[in-house]
Amino acid sequence: MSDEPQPQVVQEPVQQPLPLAFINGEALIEKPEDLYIPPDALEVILETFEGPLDLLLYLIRRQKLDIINLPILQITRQYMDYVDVMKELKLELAGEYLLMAAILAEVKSRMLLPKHEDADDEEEDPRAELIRRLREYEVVKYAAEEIDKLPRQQRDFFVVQADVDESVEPIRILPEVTLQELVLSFQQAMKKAKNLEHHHIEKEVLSTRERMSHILDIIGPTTYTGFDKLFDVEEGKAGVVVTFLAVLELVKEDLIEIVQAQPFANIHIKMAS
Amino acid sequence: MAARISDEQLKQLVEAAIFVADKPLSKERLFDTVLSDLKVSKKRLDKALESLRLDYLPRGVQLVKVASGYRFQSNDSLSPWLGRLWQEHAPRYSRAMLETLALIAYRQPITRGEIEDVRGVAVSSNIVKTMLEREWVKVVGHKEVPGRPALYATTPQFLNYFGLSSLSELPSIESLESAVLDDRSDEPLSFEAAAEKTPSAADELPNPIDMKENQLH
Amino acid sequence: MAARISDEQLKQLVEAAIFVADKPLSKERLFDTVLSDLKVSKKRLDKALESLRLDYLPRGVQLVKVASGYRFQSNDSLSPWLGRLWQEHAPRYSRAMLETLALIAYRQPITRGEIEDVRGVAVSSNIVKTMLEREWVKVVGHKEVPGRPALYATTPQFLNYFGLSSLSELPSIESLESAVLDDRSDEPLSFEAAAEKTPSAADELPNPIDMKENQLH
Repeated sequence: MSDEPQPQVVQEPVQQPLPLAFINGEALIEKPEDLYIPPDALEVILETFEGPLDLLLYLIRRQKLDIINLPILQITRQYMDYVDVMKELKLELAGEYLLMAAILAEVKSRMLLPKHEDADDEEEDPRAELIRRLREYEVVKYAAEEIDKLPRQQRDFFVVQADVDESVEPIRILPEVTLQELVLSFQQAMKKAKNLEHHHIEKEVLSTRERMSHILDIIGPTTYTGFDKLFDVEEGKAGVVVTFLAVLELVKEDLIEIVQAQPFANIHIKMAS
Repeated sequence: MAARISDEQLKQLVEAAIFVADKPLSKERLFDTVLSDLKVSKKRLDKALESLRLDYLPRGVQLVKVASGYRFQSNDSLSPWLGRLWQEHAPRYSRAMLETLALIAYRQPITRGEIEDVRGVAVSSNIVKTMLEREWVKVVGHKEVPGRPALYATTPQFLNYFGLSSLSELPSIESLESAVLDDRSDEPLSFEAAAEKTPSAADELPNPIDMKENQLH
Repeated sequence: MAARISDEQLKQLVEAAIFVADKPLSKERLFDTVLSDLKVSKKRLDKALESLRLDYLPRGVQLVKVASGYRFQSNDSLSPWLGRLWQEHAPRYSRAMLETLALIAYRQPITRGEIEDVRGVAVSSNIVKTMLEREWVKVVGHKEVPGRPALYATTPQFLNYFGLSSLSELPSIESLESAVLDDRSDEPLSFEAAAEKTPSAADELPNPIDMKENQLH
């Protein structure tokens, strides 16, 4: 807090500043801090800082200073002034601000140390880490501003949705079944039946059973169907045999009735009633 | 206020407003909201709406007027495809379902009672309903026994699904037993294992034997 | 299966699908849903999408590609009026939130501690929670250091919200760095100036309502 103009002189050889920076530096030392703080907006402004790095950047940019040639002494003093004001205004002062104050004080004290002659390895500038952080943060801050400027949903554009016509119905995808699953399932059912042992499953010609279904399907429940309608000449003899066997099986199982009005008349069949 | 706006801009604004609104937009609401600071007569709005309606006639969505206002909705001709956006997978078929289906396929025409006799457990109505809905089985008649139970048989859709031209192409149980049981005699015929197979696995089944010998037991 | 469809029908179907879907539709999803039964090549779909994009250029809504697919959105220039359809204005985001978001976007995957290191202040849990709830960021893993802190990354929803199709559409970090070094060294970061910034691009339209964001209050 007790910077005299003198430390500035120590700083000069280190950074070989542009005259402008020096002029600025001098002006800053002479002028009171309220040059940078519009009194009415003070509280508002203080509350808007996003942390110590933000405040430091503000101080630097406000005075058109160069981060690379960070004038640590004047910046430290101004920073502490702000921190004092924040304390006075009883703003909730995050610990980070005090941490930064300590860092600044440390950098400052290292800057004030006399330089060693044997600085072959170019002793690292005590400000280097702080400068790196400030530049890094400034890029992030700028990136955030750029993101804020991007066109944004519900501010710069609105997402469009049309309604579906009422005839649109969700499609239900039915499960796949493989032939193998089907066969294995039949086998399993048969095994169970064997275990139950009370049900005798007889050998049956599958094609006959299929034909039985077919016949039941084509004959109406009430009307009579001509026997000849059941046969398809294109199937040949084998087809006739299968159909005939199916009809016999259906009769045997009492599923159909066969009616013949008189010998050699047309045979009709109907569902059993 | 009441700024001017060109006919083109008016159309764009009304179009976008109807599209972005979460419910149909009436003309009143258009005037109260997006058009409130603009010099637009009722007649001009009508013209813009009609022009929009015509613009969209050849498109995939249409401007329609419903009770509460204007909205865009999809062409009804596209509905069969659009439904796929909300497609849902029905759960896998249960073992009971598959055994029932298999019994209907191999033992048709068959009653529910007969299926229950073989399986030793009741067949739920749901199972039968699902099969009927999928049009894999149908009722082909009623057995003349007390209660006249329905007789179930498979359908041409069933054959199509499994790529069969007739039931005689169903693998015979005899050939299957020798092929499957011998090779995997100590591996249980778990349904889960079968279910994981790709549908093409059916191709690897032994060739169906000749129709005349194609017997079940 | 695989029915044919004319180019006109394809355009209509894709158009309607993108309009009625409740989120952006990727080409993959189009193929999996509305196009699943149709014979459509990737090239034809691309052509249809491009043709649609051009069709809508002069209209009030535009076909845009964002991170998770295609969607229609209103023209930026219409926002000042369209905003009146809703009671609330678009939310403003604090600098803390935007800076945190920027760090996650540019440095992902990143831990909260790393964000705090760069910003020099603690990141409030609320900010992280809000961004997770909005699905702008997600936890993609944990850093193998003591405490195994969560690693955050941005999501497609983040890009969708800002109308971007990929992270590469964000200003490049190099351009940001050089902008900060060159242009801004003599531009004081004055609060007054920032407060007066008008981010809205809708200058040519009369009377934009005040949806602008003052950045610093």
